[in-house]
Amino acid sequence: MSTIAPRARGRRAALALVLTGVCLGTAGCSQAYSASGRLAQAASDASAQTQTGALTLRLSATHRLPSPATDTALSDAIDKLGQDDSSLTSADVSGGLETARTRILSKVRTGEDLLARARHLTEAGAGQATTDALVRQLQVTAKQLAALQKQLQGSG
Amino acid sequence: MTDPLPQAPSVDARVVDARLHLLDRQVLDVEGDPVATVDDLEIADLQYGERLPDRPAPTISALISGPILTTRLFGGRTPPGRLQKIGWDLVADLDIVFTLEVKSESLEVTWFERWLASRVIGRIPGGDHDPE
Amino acid sequence: MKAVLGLALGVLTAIGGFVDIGDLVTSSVVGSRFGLTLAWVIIIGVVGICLFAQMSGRVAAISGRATFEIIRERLGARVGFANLVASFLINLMTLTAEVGGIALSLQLATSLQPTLWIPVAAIAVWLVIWRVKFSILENVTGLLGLALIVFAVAVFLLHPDWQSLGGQLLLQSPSQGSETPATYWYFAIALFGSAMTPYEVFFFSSGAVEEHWTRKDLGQSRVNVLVGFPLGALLSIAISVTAAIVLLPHQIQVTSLSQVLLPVAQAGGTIAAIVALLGFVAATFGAALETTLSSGYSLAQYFGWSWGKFRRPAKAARFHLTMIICLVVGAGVLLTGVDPVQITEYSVVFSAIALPLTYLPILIVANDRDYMGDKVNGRVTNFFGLVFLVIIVIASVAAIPLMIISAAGS
Amino acid sequence: MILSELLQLPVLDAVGTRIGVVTDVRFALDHDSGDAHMLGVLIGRRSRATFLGYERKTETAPALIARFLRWRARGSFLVLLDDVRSIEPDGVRLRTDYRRYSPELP
Repeated sequence: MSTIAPRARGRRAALALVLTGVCLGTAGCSQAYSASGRLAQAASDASAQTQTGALTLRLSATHRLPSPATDTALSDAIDKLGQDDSSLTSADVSGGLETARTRILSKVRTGEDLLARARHLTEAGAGQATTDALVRQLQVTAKQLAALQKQLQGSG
Repeated sequence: MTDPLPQAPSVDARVVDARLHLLDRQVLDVEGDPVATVDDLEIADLQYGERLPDRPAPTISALISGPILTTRLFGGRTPPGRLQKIGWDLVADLDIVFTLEVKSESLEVTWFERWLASRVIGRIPGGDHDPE
Repeated sequence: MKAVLGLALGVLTAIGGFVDIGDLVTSSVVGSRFGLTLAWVIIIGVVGICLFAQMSGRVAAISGRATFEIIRERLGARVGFANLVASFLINLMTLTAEVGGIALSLQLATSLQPTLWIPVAAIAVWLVIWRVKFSILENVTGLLGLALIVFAVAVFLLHPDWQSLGGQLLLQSPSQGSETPATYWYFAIALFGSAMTPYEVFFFSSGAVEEHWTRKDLGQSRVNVLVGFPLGALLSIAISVTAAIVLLPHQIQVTSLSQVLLPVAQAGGTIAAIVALLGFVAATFGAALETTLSSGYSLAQYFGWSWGKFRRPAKAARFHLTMIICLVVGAGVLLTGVDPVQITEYSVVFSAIALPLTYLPILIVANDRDYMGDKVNGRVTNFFGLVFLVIIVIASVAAIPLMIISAAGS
Repeated sequence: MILSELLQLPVLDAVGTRIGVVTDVRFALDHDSGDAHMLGVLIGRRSRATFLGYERKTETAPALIARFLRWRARGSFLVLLDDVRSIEPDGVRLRTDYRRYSPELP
């Protein structure tokens, strides 16, 4: 037994329907759900993870971050890059975006390699020069990813 | 605005509205331990059919708790045999909670609590000790 | 010393409720993406939670009724039940996230996989609830949680550009801002929801009953609220600021707990990082205790069961069984490999949806002379209570649409 | 009979016109015996409007909520038990000359 009168129930259902419609409509137009939006998202996320790696490595080299935390931060970044990698690989994109996808993916993979090296370095304890070089490479990759993201947003 | 309605004839007693003051209120036992929530009330001398003016007014005969709550939430009827009642005569005091004049353990509504306490929770080490 | 320890309930509620895993991450995410342009939400949120926590504490002290009893008494069995289902699920999500948060914090401290820590964390939470007295629980976690003050210290050690930070407070967005309005408002609601999470009032009011507060303790209740929650807000803002100073310029959008730690390490080195880690563990552990207890409190109070840590477990059997089941479910969910950080991000938004049904009954009962005698709300409290109710309703209505439009803030 | 069977029943006047639903049942608690005698039924236009009881108490704060809820519960009234002719599973019937009283609690 419900105390809601049928008419009120009908009105509620209609309202819910309209609301859902509005939400889906705006979502459809929203960049967050478009193919280029998703690519841009992956690029910006990968850029952030690569920067995180650079920062972590720098802090670790100057003995500011305890080694378990360094290890965790690097492996978190590697995991997240791995997620970007697989989402990019499986992304269903049409012709124009295919090149963008390939370029982002290649940078993501560069980032993954660099982070894996970073993790190795922190475990083995490398010299200042090697670390600095790696930090710079990570930063360069991050900037390239950020630039790719900007391009996508500009075009999309 | 219509004319304000007249006040009802006053009675020499405390006046309460069942839904506002009694339903969904906490019931405590004589020691202040929670027993149940008032999920419904049983009213004696109130039947379907004509009401003869000279019959005595119906009275609340029991607080009902337990399975009846499902009926209130989702509708349907609870079979009379499954009503878990606490007799109105056990109520010692009523303010914003009901206080009973008996211990929680003596009531049917707490059977599951007692069963759990003796069979499960009481058997886990430390379950029967005060926290330290 | 007694006066200091008397603050413990407020401090624990605030450390565990205001600065839990959800807030550690959300504050940091927001700082790293929006700078300080959303700090005003934290400030509004803290005023709101102070107002309603104070009311619920006063109701508990005067009438002995904890929040969920009131919710049922005022909203009735049905609407109360709808609120129970919503609150309970949100609470379970948050509990899961907090246990995961303990595991993530311990991973940062040891680099051992979180999957190893999850059962340890869940069992430790249960043991504390099972055996440890309420007052010890609140004092220890509250005091250890104060370690998070290191974030406030870090802000100064980082020598920020105060002028630019001040400008961000006045909504001048930092240069890297490429965020859409929908995302901005989505995070505003997430921050608001995380500041006003319902379990904080469930816990605070039930804690007041656990500690047998009476009319005499009203002053203490007020001080507890006015010290505890603003402290929580301060820490939350400090976390945001550190992220805004260190992470925002690199465009590092926070997605994991390890990133929250980096600014502190940059500011204060290893020692600061270790202190912060201690704070992470204490805050998530405190929040795990709070949410676990709240799951028991809300269910027991709705159904009228015997509850409370001041009773031996066998005298509150259903209450304890509920908490055990919740911990088992939470740990089980975590072991499937879900990311606790993601759970918190959803749970704070869902909390925003459930807010009105929790705070309306508190406001109404705080005005009811049957419950409160002469200690009913004053005009000023009622005015602000109403203002916040309006804000709460708006946030609650806007939460889901914004979540969809902004793709959950991505 | 149990209370929830009575609550929300439609209320009809002597000629069968629907005048509202039972929103609550009023009892008098005897000071000495503690017995709760039924006094009458509260009748309103909607069943859900009155659970907070603002129209029955003198509570007026917070003013906006009180005013809104009173407005929602407008037109509710009390009918004494003696004016109830019969209670049927499908509704409560009142006597021809039933009187409406203010729902306010004494």
